[in-house]
Amino acid sequence: MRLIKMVPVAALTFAVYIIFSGSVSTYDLILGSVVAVFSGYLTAELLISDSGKALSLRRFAWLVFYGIYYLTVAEFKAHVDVIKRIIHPKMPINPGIVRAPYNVGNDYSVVTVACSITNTPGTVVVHLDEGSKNYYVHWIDVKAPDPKTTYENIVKDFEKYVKKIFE
Amino acid sequence: MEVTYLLLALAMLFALIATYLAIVEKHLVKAVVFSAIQSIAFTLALYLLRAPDIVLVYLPITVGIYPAAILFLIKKTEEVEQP
Amino acid sequence: MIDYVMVVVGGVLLFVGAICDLLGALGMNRFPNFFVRLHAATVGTIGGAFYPLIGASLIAFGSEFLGFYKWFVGGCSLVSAFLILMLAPAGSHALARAAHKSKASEVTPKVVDHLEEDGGVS
Amino acid sequence: MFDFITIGLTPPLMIAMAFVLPIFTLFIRRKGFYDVYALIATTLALILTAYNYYLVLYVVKQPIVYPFGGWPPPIGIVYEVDALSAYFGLFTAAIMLMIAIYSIWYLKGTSGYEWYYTMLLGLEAGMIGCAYTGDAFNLFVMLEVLSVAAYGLVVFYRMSHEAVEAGMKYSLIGAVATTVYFIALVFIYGSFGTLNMADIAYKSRGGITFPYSGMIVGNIHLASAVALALSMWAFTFKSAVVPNHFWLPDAHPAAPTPVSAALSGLVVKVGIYAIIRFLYTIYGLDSVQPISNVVSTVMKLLIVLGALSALIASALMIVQSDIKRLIAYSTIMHVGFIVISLSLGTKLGIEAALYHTVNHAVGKALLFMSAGVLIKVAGSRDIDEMSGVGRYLRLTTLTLTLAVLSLEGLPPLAGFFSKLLLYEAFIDSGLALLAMVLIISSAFALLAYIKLLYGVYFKLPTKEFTNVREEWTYLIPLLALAASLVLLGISAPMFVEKVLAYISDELFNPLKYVRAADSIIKVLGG
Amino acid sequence: MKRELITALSLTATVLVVAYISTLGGGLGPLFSDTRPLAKVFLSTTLDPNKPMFTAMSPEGVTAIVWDYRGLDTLFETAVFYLAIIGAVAVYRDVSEKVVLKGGGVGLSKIVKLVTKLLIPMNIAIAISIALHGHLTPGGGFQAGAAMAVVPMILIVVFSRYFLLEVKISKGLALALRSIGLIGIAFTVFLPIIIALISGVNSYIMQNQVKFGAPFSFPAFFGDSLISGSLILYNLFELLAVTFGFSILFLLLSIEESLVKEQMGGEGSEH
Amino acid sequence: MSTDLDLFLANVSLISLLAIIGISLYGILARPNIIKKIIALTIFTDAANLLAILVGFRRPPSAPPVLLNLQPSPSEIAEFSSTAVDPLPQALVLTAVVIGMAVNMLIIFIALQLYRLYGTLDVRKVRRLRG
Amino acid sequence: MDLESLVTLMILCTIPIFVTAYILYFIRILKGPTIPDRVLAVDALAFDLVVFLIVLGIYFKSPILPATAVVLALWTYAFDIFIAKYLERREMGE
Repeated sequence: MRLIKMVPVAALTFAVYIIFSGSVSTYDLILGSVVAVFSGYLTAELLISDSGKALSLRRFAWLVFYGIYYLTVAEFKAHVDVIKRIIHPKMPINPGIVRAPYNVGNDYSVVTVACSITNTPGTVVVHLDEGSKNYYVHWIDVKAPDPKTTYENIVKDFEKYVKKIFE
Repeated sequence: MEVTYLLLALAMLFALIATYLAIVEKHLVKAVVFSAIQSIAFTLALYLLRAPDIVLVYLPITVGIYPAAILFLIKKTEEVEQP
Repeated sequence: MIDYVMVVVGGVLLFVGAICDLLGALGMNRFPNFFVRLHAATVGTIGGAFYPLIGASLIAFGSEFLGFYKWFVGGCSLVSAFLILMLAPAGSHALARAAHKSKASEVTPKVVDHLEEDGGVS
Repeated sequence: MFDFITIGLTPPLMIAMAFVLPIFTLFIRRKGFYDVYALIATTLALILTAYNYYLVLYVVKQPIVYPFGGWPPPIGIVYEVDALSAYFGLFTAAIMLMIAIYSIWYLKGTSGYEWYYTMLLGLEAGMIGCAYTGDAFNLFVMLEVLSVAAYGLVVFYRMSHEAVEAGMKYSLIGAVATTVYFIALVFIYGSFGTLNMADIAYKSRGGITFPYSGMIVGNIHLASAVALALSMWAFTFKSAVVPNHFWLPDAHPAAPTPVSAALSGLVVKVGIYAIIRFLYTIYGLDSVQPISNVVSTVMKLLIVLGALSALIASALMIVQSDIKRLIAYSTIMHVGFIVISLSLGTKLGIEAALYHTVNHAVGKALLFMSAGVLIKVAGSRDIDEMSGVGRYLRLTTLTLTLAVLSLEGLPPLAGFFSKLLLYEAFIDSGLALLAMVLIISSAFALLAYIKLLYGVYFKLPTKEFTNVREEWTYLIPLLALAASLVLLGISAPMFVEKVLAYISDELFNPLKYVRAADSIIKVLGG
Repeated sequence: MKRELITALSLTATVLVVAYISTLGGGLGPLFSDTRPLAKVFLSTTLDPNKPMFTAMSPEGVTAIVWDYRGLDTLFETAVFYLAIIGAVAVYRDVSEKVVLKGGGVGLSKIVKLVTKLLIPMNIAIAISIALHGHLTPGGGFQAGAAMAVVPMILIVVFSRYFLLEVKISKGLALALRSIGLIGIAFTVFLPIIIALISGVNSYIMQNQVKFGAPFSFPAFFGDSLISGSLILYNLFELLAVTFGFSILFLLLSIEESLVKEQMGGEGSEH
Repeated sequence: MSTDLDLFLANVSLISLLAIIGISLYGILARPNIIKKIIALTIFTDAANLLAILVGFRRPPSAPPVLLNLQPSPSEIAEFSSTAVDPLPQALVLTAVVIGMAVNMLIIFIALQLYRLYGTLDVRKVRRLRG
Repeated sequence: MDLESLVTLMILCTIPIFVTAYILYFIRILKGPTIPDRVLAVDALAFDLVVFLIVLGIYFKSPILPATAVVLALWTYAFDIFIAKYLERREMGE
């Protein structure tokens, strides 16, 4: 079981090792795989709970797709919005901390959605309440504080993809 | 004009101001933050002086380990320097 | 040819990133309180660090004059780009939560503060 | 150079033995094991240093250079052991062995002995390394090794208020002092372009080029002045000469007694050693013109500081009621004598300083260790509360008295001869005032010592003392040290003539030191 | 705050003025156009396959100096760090870290926890890469150890020290692993003379490559990759030692004050 | 002109470095709080280290002391040694940084113990408490 | 224009922008007013410095200098976390 769990962690380690070294000589390949196995053995139990999901290629494809979408479209829109506010002489901000409900289940998806929200300028997750399934988001432009608006504006976009990746 | 010297002078001036504030600041956590700024400025200076090895060893120690240790210490002791 | 394309694209990304950086710094100075400044800081870290790092790695991959070590430079910038993408949100979230919990910063001006209403960070 | 491996082996072997020790703490809890381990290590160090001493003074008869990694001097680090280094290394190792034996008894019932021994080994490695090294930067590293071990040992009694406070003061200012020495090294490297002592010595005496390090690159006169000033400040801190003495009366008494003995007897002597190295070997009165002026100015200043520390410390000795504090002040006084004498710039002065160094080391270690026994029995360090405890411990009191008499200078003992030598050196240099300083501060010290002896032995006991059986574990080092005091006294004329004259000859002929380094370059440089 | 800022700015202005004056007066700035001869020796011998008797076989000048030319400094530098740790351990002697306080182990929020978990394997890869390329690119044992020390420190802060106890990293284990690293360094230091004793050839303490009159050498190549003899061994052992050195320090620092006071309280002061 | 400006900038950095050394020494000796003293001490050692690096620097275009080619020809080695900065101060500083760190960590532990015993980190109060 | 001078020119153009941004961040650090503000500014400054270090490495044509950037990113995060933990009003090790 641990062996299967090791694979994604070891792959991550190996990739980081090789990219960081910037070489593919035999020396690096051998030592890189040794390091990967070593760190995979140490940290697999910590990182991965379901060994079956971790090896699914479809999820990785969705991850790549989501990454591209997120890094181009979502980020671009958010940046333009916040930059407008910064350079606007009157600085039209309308900030507040709002509840934003979420519907994803496991740890990875919750955290990925939260990080995605924080990484887009304009919204920052201040707190995460797992009991009531709410993010508390500091939003630079509160359109309306009711759960429906916040969900539509902040969470929905990311949740759609994250569900496909992690659940 | 050489970019190295310009940036070096700038980094050292940043470090000077940060050092001064770190020494005179009464609130110790703020002093720690200022000393971290000084360390980052020194890091840039060391980088510009072409000493990557030193950067690699200096940065963890002064940005990470000193502030952490001093924060542990402040947490266990007192936060504000008495006048 | 491919080198030129990579370098030019990288240069554009780098330039955009630098501008984002400047605007983020400007926003840091203009915005009224800590929680709003968080957004300017996000512009500074994601727009101002992640994208230019990708740009820098493209420049490095295209720059033949760096020799064998161009892969090393590109790899470094890629790794740091993904580290920043991963670490920056966690860091600012932790700071925001701690600031709200310790009441170090006021949340004014504000429209609404649901977190305060629900009893704050436990 | 496989013949001279013992030169290079001594400090690294000590530190390696310290490295291994924590492994045992995982599965051995018995104190006996660690006692034996420390004994083996210190005995090994004594054997090695004694062999080195024999090698340098009697076999090769010139400084021996051991290149680490096979790199010739200015490139790599070398241990360059001349007679002075061998002398310092030998008595350090000998006294450390005594201290280790004494510690066995002293640490009974104390927790943390394994860490204590580790730091003690580190301390010894640091001191021997300081004496042996031929590289100015390596001296900095070794100073830090011994300083860190000393800080750790001073705060060994973690629940004692004064120990922790003294450790704080000592470590804070000690760190500044070593950093100041580092800045001095930056100046030296910036101008001389080298860190090897022989190389600097050669260039400061007008030598033009040394292999590998080439020509002088900077303004060596200005840099030497700055470097000398800074490094002298650092070393006077380490050896507690007056403006920088404030930490010693706190730190030395607060440490565990064997450590007090090591600190007072040996660690301050490392500062003395470094001053001698810098003022005689690296620079010197025979340097090129502006530097030699600086050196003679520094020497004059040191004479004044030494006189001040002798007078101030002896005056303060009288008012102390804490026995260990009294002894610590006496250390400052004796360091004052030594510093005056070594700054005279004469052969006789050097001989007197070296002789007094070893006498004081032995005497002070003996004094501290005997006092430690009495303190442990009396349960207090206050002389008033210790009254009469000496009556129960005759042998210990005997060694205590012997140490006091030697430090005060009674004829058959070693202290007499070294004071005589000091007196002669002072008169010889035409500074009769200094002789007055010697006499006055000795008189003050006598008062203090009489107070000590009176309180400990002649005064009637005010309370019952229990647990007063004398034990051989501490009597062995005490008696050995006392015997060596007598021995040193008896053999004084021969010792001065044979050994000390040789050392001072070598010190006044620094080109011998340079040539030894140069010859190893010829062997290794190809 | 305002007054301090004004003082700081005037300080800066003073520095600028003094610098301007000193520039007019001939200048004391560090504009060296050439390095010292000794530096040239280091730079030209650090990797020179044509002179096998006089080279460190490492393209990294600083690592070569640190572990080969001036290896003794570094050995004792490690000793300083070691003794500092022993001093800290001695202050904390007999203070058990295994006592769990009620209400402990909360840590920071879930987001930070998960990101930190993900950071661990990446960080291990980066740190070991710095160590294993210490002889080729900037870096080395200490640098890698300092980068690796992020892991235990951040785990203590983010998860709490009980988490480290859960994954079986205690003070004793860290001390043992650190000692193994140090013994490895010491072993590499003495290996040349041990081999020399056995085989009868001449060699020096801390020797790396062949020297005049000392034919012992660590292998400089592994296959066709440069491993620079003993440097890679030193770097690896130093990585182990430094990582766990920092772990010990922060494991000790993170013990709750109430626990420490309770366990130290019974001890009286001694003479 | 360009060298004059360079010289000015280099002087600015050198003099600010000296000012930092002065300020941090003031901090060590004059501030009453031990934590402040420790912070000042770290800055002091850092400044000393940077001074050493500055001594080993050379006018640009200069390179770090790392040879980029693993099979260098003699001409490459000659070029390398005529462009790279001085590696020796860097190695010394590497040692000094670690040593300073070790000492500072020990001092932090001692300060913690001091607080446990005295209940304060103000040196004036510590002195008064001891009497 | 050959590639090398193109790259140099592009980087030279961005350097003033970066430097201005640093000065602005530094002003925020000086102004404060609270600890989180300063730390946030330090954070942003350090993450931007990561870029700047790599870019300068390319500009100086020393391709091994950028190895330092990753470590800066790592430790800046660690610094954030320490301050955040400090502000959480619990002991650091809990």
